[in-house]
Amino acid sequence: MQTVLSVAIDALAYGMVLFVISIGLSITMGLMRVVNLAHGAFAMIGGYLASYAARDLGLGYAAALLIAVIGTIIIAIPLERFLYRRIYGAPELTQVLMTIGITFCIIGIANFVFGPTLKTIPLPETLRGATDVGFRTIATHRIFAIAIGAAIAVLLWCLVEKTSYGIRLRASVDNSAMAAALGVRTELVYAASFAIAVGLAALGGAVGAELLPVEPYYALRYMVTFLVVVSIGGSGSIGGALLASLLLGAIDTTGRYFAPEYGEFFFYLAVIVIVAVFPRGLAGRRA
Amino acid sequence: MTPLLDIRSLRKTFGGLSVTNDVSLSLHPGDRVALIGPNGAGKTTFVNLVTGALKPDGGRVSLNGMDVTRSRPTERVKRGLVRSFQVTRLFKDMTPEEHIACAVLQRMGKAGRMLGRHGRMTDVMTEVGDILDFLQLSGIANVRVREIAYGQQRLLELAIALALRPRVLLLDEPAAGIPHAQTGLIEKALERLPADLAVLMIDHDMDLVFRFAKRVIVLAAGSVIFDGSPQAVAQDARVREAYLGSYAHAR
Amino acid sequence: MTDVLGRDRPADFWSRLKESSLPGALAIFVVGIAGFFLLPDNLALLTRIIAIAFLVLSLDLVTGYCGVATLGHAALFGAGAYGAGIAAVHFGVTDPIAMTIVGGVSGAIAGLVCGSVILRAHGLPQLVLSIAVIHLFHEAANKASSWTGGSDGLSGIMPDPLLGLFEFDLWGKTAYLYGIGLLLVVFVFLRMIVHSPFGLMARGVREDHVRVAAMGVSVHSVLLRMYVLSGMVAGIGGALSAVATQVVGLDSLSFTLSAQALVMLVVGGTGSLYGALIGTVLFLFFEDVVSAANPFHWLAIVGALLIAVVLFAPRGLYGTAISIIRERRKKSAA
Amino acid sequence: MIGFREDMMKSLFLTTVACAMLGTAAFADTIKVGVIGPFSGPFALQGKNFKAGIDAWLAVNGNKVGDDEIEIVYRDIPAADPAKSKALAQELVVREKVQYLAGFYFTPDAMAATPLLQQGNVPMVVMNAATSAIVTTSPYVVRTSFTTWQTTTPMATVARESGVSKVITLVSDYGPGIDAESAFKAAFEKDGGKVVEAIRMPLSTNDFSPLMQRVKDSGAEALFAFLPSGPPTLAFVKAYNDTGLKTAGIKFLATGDLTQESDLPALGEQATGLMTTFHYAVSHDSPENKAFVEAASKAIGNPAELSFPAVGAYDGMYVISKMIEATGGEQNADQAVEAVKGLTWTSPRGPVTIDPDSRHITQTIYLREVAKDGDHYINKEVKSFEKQGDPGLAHVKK
Repeated sequence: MQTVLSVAIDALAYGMVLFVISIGLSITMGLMRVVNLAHGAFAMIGGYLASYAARDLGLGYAAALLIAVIGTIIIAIPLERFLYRRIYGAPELTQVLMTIGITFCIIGIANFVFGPTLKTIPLPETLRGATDVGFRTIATHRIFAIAIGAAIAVLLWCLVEKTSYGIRLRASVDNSAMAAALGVRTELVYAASFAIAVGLAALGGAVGAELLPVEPYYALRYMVTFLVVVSIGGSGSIGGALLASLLLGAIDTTGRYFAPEYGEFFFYLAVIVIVAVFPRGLAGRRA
Repeated sequence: MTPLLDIRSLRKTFGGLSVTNDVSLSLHPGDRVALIGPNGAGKTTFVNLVTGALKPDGGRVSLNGMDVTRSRPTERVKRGLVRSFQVTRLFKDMTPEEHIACAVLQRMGKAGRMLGRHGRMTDVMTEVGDILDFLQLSGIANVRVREIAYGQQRLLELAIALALRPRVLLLDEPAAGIPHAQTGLIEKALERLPADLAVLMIDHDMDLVFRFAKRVIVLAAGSVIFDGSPQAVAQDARVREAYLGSYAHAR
Repeated sequence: MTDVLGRDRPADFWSRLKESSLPGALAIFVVGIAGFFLLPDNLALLTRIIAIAFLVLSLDLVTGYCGVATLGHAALFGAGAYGAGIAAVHFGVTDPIAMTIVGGVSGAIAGLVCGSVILRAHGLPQLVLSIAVIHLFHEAANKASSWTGGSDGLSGIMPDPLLGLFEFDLWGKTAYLYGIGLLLVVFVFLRMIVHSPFGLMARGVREDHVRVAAMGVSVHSVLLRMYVLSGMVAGIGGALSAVATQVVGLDSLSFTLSAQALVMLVVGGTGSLYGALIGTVLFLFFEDVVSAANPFHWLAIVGALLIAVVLFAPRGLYGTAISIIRERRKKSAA
Repeated sequence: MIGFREDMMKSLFLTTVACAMLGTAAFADTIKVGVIGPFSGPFALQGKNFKAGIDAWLAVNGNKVGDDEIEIVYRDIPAADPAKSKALAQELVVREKVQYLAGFYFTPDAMAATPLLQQGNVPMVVMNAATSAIVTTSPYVVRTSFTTWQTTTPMATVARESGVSKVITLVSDYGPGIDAESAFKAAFEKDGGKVVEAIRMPLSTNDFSPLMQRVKDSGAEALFAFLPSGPPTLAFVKAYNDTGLKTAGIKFLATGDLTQESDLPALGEQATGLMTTFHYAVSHDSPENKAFVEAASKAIGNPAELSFPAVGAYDGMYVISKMIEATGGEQNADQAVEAVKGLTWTSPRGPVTIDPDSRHITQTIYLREVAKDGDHYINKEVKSFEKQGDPGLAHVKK
């Protein structure tokens, strides 16, 4: 029982970190229909900015997270304006090519500017160390990550379902020509969504840095993991992404606990089974 | 005489909503039947059930005396049940000749050949040429589809269906989207369809229906509410109710 | 000249030539021989380019001709490489031609396995299936280290002299010429396939699989057969790589190689054998030159190249060139 | 037929060599050394260390050996890719006409190039790749780094001496990891200890908490770990701390890959007290090392990035310079390799010898403890095991 609980709590923490980083990708892929392989690169930029702010400028953790999000969005705006806008609606392979190109460039620049070593983001005293949760101890920062994940899920859901921006976004996605005819400025909606997606990536990159450390190759190293999460969840669905993150976190964690030698097999076989059973993702809509 | 296509008590529900409700009908060689009905009557679902794209919840579909209710769509095509599409589904980067060649090759069982070119198979090309000529498409045989006129695309849609030598042909709005001036081409083609072919045409265009069909079936809310001659259909009270009623309650 | 239908068909010498695979084969031959004499010191690179070209051609068969999205195609290449390597190291099959055949067969079997899994979904989920498959292959090869050498690589592959006459030596002449020969054979074979009735069906599947199914064609069987063919081609490339380098590493079964192959294909232009070849040659040459010039930051330059291709040649280099020529012709005809 | 061809090649070759000899009698030559390593991609840091080590050697000793000038030609291979390695090695030998091949971070890359050495008449100096078998694949291979067996084996003694009898091993599931597991197990069980569980974890593991949980459940007194240097080590060490293993008193033993100096700033406080065995610590206290660190820090730019591949490269350059000296700048692989067999010198890491039989480096392996020195962290040497050869050679499959 204790083992089960213990594995469960690890799974929850890992799943939430996956969720925080992947949800932004789910937005670009599901709502904007862009296969954005550069998503990890934005998460990495977020991590670097947070690390720079906290370590080199000596700012607080909260300020560092804020700088990471805002800074990454500022960096991403010209990219959206000059590069991404060219590939909205383009064939998937074209999008793959463009976003891989962007990723390569960002990796090269990060390597040049920050060097190839690992960067950490110093935690505030309250998040450091471990917390005893009764039957075992768990890193306090992981509890924080779980809370951030839950907060993001709720906020995003409210944003998409309850606000006028959400309505316009959904309209633009369903039929952008129609939405434009009705007076929705789809370009602005897309730009705003892109900014939100990038901001979430940056936040995820900074918060998740304890588990997925920041280094130049980050952008490619975890790309596949994020893609798998989004696709299993059914792109564009907040609930789906959450469910997929937790499920994949659980599969990964239990696999690693009970049969680490075959952890990789376990994980990818599960992915194949899930895709075969839910070809449109866990929360995918019928065509 | 056994009917070519025999449909008995076909049923389909989506989440409690009955979209095909106990539909029965049969087609014999030479039949020219039109299936009409107001929007949302379940015509598309009906076509999908007959061609096998959807599995029915109940009922039976027989082709030439053979039960095909559980057969795959491709199996039904091989047995002579062929459909055309309401929205043109053509290969934009391929030529009419290639489209028809696909169909002819498939029918002749040569589609899996990995050697040789269709252009050098005399039997295939003769037939492709005949069909192109029949529908007056020879002039654009080697032009990519994305570059030919919409009316011609509709003719090509018909040509593909004919190339499969169907015994039962389901035409889903064959003239949809064509400017009125050009429907003549389609009509002329329809008039010259092989005599022993059974045709079920689904359409809105009443002019076309009246000129083409010898028999009209009206579908409303998933049920057949009329099956009779074109002359009788306009007088039928239930048909008027279905059309006008549904328009009256239109959202 | 008129054909059996009595319709005018352009059947003069030149258009017949255009239809045949002769010009392509000739081009490969000429470029191949030119490479041999112009870059005699770089034959290993050229051989590697040829081996990868098989992989990209093979990817083009399923992605370009059938519209299957995959980021796991190196599984077929690696299967061929390991098949040939294991045959040589563990079973004493050291004749290069026999190794190539073993590679082709292993690739075809891998194609059957991968195809059966990957064809279960479409679009993004299909991409994810392919990623899962390549990771499983990679992990399986890592685990079976007594057969594959695991992460240290399968070494000790010693191919016999080709036809008993020509040794695979340091200068790599034999390996290169063997590669060119194989490429010629496979290219002509693939031209035949893509212009055959089967190839026609495959193109139909890419354009609209619902339409093809309505003709009575089993889409799944067309795709699966293409996957097996594709596996054979990739497997031959893998075997060539094993014969030429005498080592097989886990990288030949990696996601990275799969992604690279896809990038090369898209850079060249999908749906055309020429596009695949041009993409491979240009990309690898570019990479070689840039990474030799600046081994530390070349990745960013390659990234910039990819962005430039998307912006200025959205159908790939070959595809865009062809469509420009077409437009020109149309204008001059009008 | 073949014989004839070979003979012709050989005579042609000899003529060329003879001409070259005549040439050198009068003029100084430029001797090219081809270095293959990961200069971009996920292992760029290790490649950067190769370059720093080489640059440091050139800075200290100058780029001339006798009359001959050394020129380094770098080729990038971002991740293990033997086919590419072979192509690059061939290009270096045939086109760039390098007289020496060096570098090689990954085993398969080195393995791919060894078959070329004899025909190319080129010695290879392995500056990192750590699988024992490499030196057995060709008589022209010399290694100046270490092997996983070599650095791991003393750890078993350390464990036994500290009173540990039950150990759980946790290694990355790939060649070097399996080497480490086998080496530790062999030595530890010979000393009477017991490996209660041997866990292999996929290289792509990001979250190690569940594994630490298993360590806890296994009842072992110590954990022996092998992970390649790089990002996962950070999460690994964090998980060790956060799951309470440290407070529970379970000892952490590992090879130095896990605490390479460039990762220490990131590992920080978490890593203090970790015990590792390795052949080199940047903090090693000797005049040779001070000179090396000074030059290498300058070469790499950021001193915090300096770590063990640099010393392998630095000593590799020393070996190559001795080879050039012995051959007088002529291309003669046999003579060159023969000349460095048994070569003994004081490296920045301590006294070392090229073992004449295996051509692998015999060296001191140190037990180190991560400790704070001023405001940064170092691997503080606490014990040394002198004249360690490579025990892994006995296990190489023939």
